Amino acid sequence: MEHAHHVEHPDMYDEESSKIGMWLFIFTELLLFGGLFIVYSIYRYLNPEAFHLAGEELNRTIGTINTVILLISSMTIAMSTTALRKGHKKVAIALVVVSFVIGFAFLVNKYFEWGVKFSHGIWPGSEQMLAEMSQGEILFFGLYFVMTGLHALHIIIGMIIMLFTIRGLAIGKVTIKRPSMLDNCGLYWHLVDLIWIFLFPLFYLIH
Amino acid sequence: MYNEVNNASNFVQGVDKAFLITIGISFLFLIGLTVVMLVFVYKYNKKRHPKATQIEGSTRLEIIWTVIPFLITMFMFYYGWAGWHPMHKPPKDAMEITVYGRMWNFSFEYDNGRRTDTLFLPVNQPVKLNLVAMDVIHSLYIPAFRVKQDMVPGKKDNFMWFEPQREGTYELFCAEYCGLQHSYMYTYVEVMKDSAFQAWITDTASVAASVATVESPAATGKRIMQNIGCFACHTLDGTKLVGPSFKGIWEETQTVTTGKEKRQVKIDEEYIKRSIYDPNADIVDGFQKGLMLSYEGQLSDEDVNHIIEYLKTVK
Amino acid sequence: MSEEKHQHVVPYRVYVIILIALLILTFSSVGITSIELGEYTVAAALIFAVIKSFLVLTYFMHLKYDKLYIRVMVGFVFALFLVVIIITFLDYLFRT
Amino acid sequence: MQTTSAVNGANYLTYQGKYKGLLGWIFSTDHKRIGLLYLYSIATMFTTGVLLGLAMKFELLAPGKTIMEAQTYNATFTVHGVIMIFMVVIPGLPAVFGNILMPIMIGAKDVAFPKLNLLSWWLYVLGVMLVLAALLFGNGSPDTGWTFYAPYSFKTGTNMLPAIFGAFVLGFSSILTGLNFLVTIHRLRCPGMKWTKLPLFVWTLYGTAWIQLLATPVVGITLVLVALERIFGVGIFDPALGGDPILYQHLFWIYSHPAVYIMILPAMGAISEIIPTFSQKHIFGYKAIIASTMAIAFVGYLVWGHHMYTAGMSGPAQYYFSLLTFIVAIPSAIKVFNWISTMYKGSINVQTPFYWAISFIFVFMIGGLSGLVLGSLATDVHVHDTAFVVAHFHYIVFGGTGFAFFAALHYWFPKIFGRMYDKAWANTGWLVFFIGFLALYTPMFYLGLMGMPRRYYDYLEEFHSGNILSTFGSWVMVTGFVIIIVNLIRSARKGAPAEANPWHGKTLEWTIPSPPPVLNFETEPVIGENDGPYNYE
Ligand code: HEA
Ligand code: HEA
Ligand code: HEC
Ligand code: CUA
Ligand SMILES: [Cu+2]
Repeated sequence: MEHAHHVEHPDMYDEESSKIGMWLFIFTELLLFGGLFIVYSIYRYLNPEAFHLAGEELNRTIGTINTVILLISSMTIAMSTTALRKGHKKVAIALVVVSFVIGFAFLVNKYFEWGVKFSHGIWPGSEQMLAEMSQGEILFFGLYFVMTGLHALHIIIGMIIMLFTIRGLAIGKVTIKRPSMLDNCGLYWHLVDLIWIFLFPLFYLIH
Repeated sequence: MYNEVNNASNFVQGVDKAFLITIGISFLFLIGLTVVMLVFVYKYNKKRHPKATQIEGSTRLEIIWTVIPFLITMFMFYYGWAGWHPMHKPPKDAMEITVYGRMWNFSFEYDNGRRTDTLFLPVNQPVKLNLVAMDVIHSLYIPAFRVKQDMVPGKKDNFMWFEPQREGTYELFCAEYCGLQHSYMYTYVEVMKDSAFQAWITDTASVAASVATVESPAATGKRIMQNIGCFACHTLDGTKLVGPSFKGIWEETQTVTTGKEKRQVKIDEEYIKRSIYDPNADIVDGFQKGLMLSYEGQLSDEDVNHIIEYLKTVK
Repeated sequence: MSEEKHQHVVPYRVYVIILIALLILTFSSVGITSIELGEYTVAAALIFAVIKSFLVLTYFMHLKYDKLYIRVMVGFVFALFLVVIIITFLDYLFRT
Repeated sequence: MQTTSAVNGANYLTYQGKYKGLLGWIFSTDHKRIGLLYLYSIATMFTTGVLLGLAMKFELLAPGKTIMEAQTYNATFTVHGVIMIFMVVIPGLPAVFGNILMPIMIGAKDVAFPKLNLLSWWLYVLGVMLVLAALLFGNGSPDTGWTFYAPYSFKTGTNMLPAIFGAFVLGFSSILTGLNFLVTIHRLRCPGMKWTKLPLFVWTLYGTAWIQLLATPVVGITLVLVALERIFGVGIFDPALGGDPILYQHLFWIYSHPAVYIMILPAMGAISEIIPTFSQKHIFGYKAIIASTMAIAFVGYLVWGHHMYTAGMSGPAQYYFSLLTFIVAIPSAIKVFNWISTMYKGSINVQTPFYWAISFIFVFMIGGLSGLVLGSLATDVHVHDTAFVVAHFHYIVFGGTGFAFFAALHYWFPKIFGRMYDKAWANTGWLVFFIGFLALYTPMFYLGLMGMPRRYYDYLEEFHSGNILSTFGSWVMVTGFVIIIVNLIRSARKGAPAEANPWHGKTLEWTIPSPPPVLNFETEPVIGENDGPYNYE
């Protein structure tokens, strides 16, 4: 397929096109979460007490740890774009790998965090929630699972993109002349970070 | 507009004025612009006007036709607002009636506990309808009065008000789509003289009592079921609607899901009672949970006994 | 197009500095929300989040080095979202 | 065979790539071929939707049961709405004419991301399949109306999930098309093609693409929430668990109001091309039209609440939404004034596309002006959720976007297929169609004012006469439709070869052969200081 299209269409690679393409995609992602932020803020406004109470059930420490490691991974992936431009291909690959590993650690943390909730009988639609919680708390946990779940899904997508980027770097498809894939992988990962920057205070900090 | 009656309620004038203004101006624009367009098409046709004169635009015109429509629309906005504004300020002395909307009927409850499925009102007396939706969103719409308000489940302070100003019978529709029988969810408003209304509302007890003594329990059961709307979901002839048919229901064995497990039950008095007061406890195979709502508080034990008597006779 | 490419190689140092700033902000926001501020907790936490996201956008996401029109677009999208939230609240704030 | 061009000795229709036959189409990344793929798939869905519409009109011919049960009717209008909105008019003009013509109009070889473009079409097909799966399998087709209002949408026992995911995938396809167009317009304009020299159709696509990009994700997440509600019962819109059904409506309309401008903007763009060409005159107020396009795109994002006047919003929200609704009507008015002024002192060549264009203006005015009645608070309370609304949106969605679609089809047909259609039949088809249209939808305004609610399977006797006329109109209209379609299909295969520039247009697509060569231009065009899309002499 690749070959035929080069005949049909000359190489249309353009760094700036790729970049704004990625930004535009990020906009849609922001608004996707934006919808959830609207829901969250409305329900928080309508049920201040319940959100306060429910928020205390979440573990701040795990939240903070996850914030810290996500920030670090954001830095490493940003650095790898610099490394590529300086011509240090191996460093660039290593930095993406580090970011990948940190992303994985984030997921592991999340897994344990959710696991604890499940073992307390808290999951969407669980009988215990319906029996013991006020409506506001049910909403809080509903949103908690949906928003952090969707965020975790984005982490996974980000990690898949990283895998492709590592491959691209390794086989020389992503080079100093064609860095867009790495740049875009970075942009996407920062988006994931950006969203977490808001999720963290909204769920873990505001009591 | 709904032209037979032009003063059926206190809002008709405000709303109709807004209609007249908006539609009137619209017609002027529509006809004016269409005529101008057709004249141009005729006059500047290639045959009559072989060479076009190039004109790229005119800032002055652009400003004119931005500002004028702006003013016109603000004028329309004002009348729309003026006709609508009073709808949200019920007077203190309004008579309060609670309206229950459920799939797929309305019922109206008066101060003294009287319930009906037709809305009876005294003329020239402001009424405030407190709207309660039991399952999904419905919307109470009385075209002749120009009023409509959605009945949203769980919403606090959901109300509408108006003052009927003319005796007569008017249609009342459910305007928000609410499922299978949405188009049959309508009833009537009966506006009557104050004296007639007073007589009607205080007469409750006697009417009920006389019916009860004359009818057999089974017939009473059927009447209750018709009034409260069971047949919106259940048939008597074996066809499946939203709920299972009542045909041959008595002492039949039914597969139901209780909690998570399936079991067989024989339909007896207790089961029917539970089906009415706590319908989601046992879900009949092949039917959806959450559609039938509890009638606790709406049907007394006695009513339910009548219903059971009736169901025994449905063969 | 190829000339514009290799212009801004951001030194590693910048990223490290930004990370440190972000971490400090994170811990401060954790700290400040543990104190009882009542009403202002939400505001405080959100202000920290906004500053942090600003840093991520400008440095990690390179907006500082990008063309003006890209920055305008990003600003526009955030502004639009803010307006949408405000309008939605227009309904809820005045519900009785 | 077809008129050939210099590149590879073949035009885009006959070009042989790596794949042959059908595969050469469904794996092609050529924007023109993708555009045609969209044309064929949209036409198929459109025909399905039309048949459902006819079935509904048949049912409404008389009170009581005519041809179907209530449940079938409810499923019919739901599927009709979902097909028409998500599969026909939202992709409609951008995906078909935008794809085929926009790159040519800006002097580019293709869109910025050709493979992504193909992916969009595949996603469109996938979305269609999912929705169709909801109809064919499971416990019956969805019966919620295209608005999927909570809480009914998670109470109903029908097969909602595939439909919801289908709508989600269709939204994703739409986002990717928008993204592609934005990048293309930003980056691939040929030398000298400044923003102020872009054809207006391209400008409207630009505005539309922004809405697609920024509004669609909101409905995406809303639909996901409904799906999660159905699967897990998370409680977010369920009043029994504290959720607020009105919030669902906010989120739904945050997308779906801007979506109506996704439908109409490219239609307005096509009209803005056709009128100058057939008047052989510079468009009147080029910059004003651009400004109004962007104003519609932007303000249109902020008025969603006018669908909820009776839902129980607070007072200030209602004033605000009504006020802004009136304001968003003004840019549309500006466009109408400019179109009509373009005809002034022109040299008008009345051909089929021009008939469609002026009838577009006429029905668009009726649709738009009835929108004002709906935007006004007092009057909307009376006509909300009645046949009046149904009349409004058929006039403007179908009369607007549909008529513009036909105008565009007849305008660019010779370019796309390299053949000319039979003009006499085309005009006859238009006339029959137009008369049928008026007879079909005008009575609905009256029925709505009389108080007939929408989505009613059955109605009271007093609404009978209006419905008879309307049903009758639907038959006339379908006759017109058949004439038009048969004529076009025949001509695409057997019509006389078309010239490169049959209408004497000035935009770039008329400078290349019909049908266009594979890479559009032999040499990259350059726009001089004095050239312009509407510089007629
Ligand atoms: C292509 C799609 C499209 C477009 C362009 C529009 C355009 C407009 N719409 Fe419409 N609308 C729909 C599609 C569309 N609509 C659909 C699908 C629904 C129903 C959804 C559902 O519930 O299922 C709907 C419903 C709808 C409602 C909700 C009704 C209800 O449910 O109660 C309202 C209320 O304000 C409204 C208003 C408007 C207005 C003011 C415009 C304006 O943009 C119109 C502007 C145009 C003009 C004004 C005409 C041209 C100008 C002149 C002739 C000059 C003179 C003008 C002036 C002096 C101002 N529309
Ligand atoms: C584009 C949008 C579109 C189109 C074209 C149509 C076309 C038709 N519609 Fe409808 N309709 C909707 C969008 C549309 N509709 C929506 C969104 C709803 C609301 C659903 C809901 O309530 O949830 C609705 C609801 C609706 C109802 C109301 C149901 C109710 O409330 O009870 C009815 C009633 O009769 C109806 C009838 C018809 C008929 C008879 C046709 C047609 O069959 C008329 C005949 C048409 C033609 C003969 C051809 C026209 C050709 C073109 C426009 C372009 C062709 C393009 C190509 C070939 C590629 N439609
Ligand atoms: C909105 C629709 C609806 C209405 C109104 C309704 N029901 Fe039902 N009903 C159902 C559904 C759905 C079921 C099956 C699911 C279940 O068991 O809860 C059912 C089940 C039942 C059953 C058990 C039937 C069996 O075969 O096991 C009885 C008895 C019953 N309903 C009685 C009534 C009575 C009496 C009324 C009126 C007072 C009524 N229903 C009103 C929807 C409805
Ligand atoms: Cu109740 Cu429609
Ligand atoms: Cu709208």
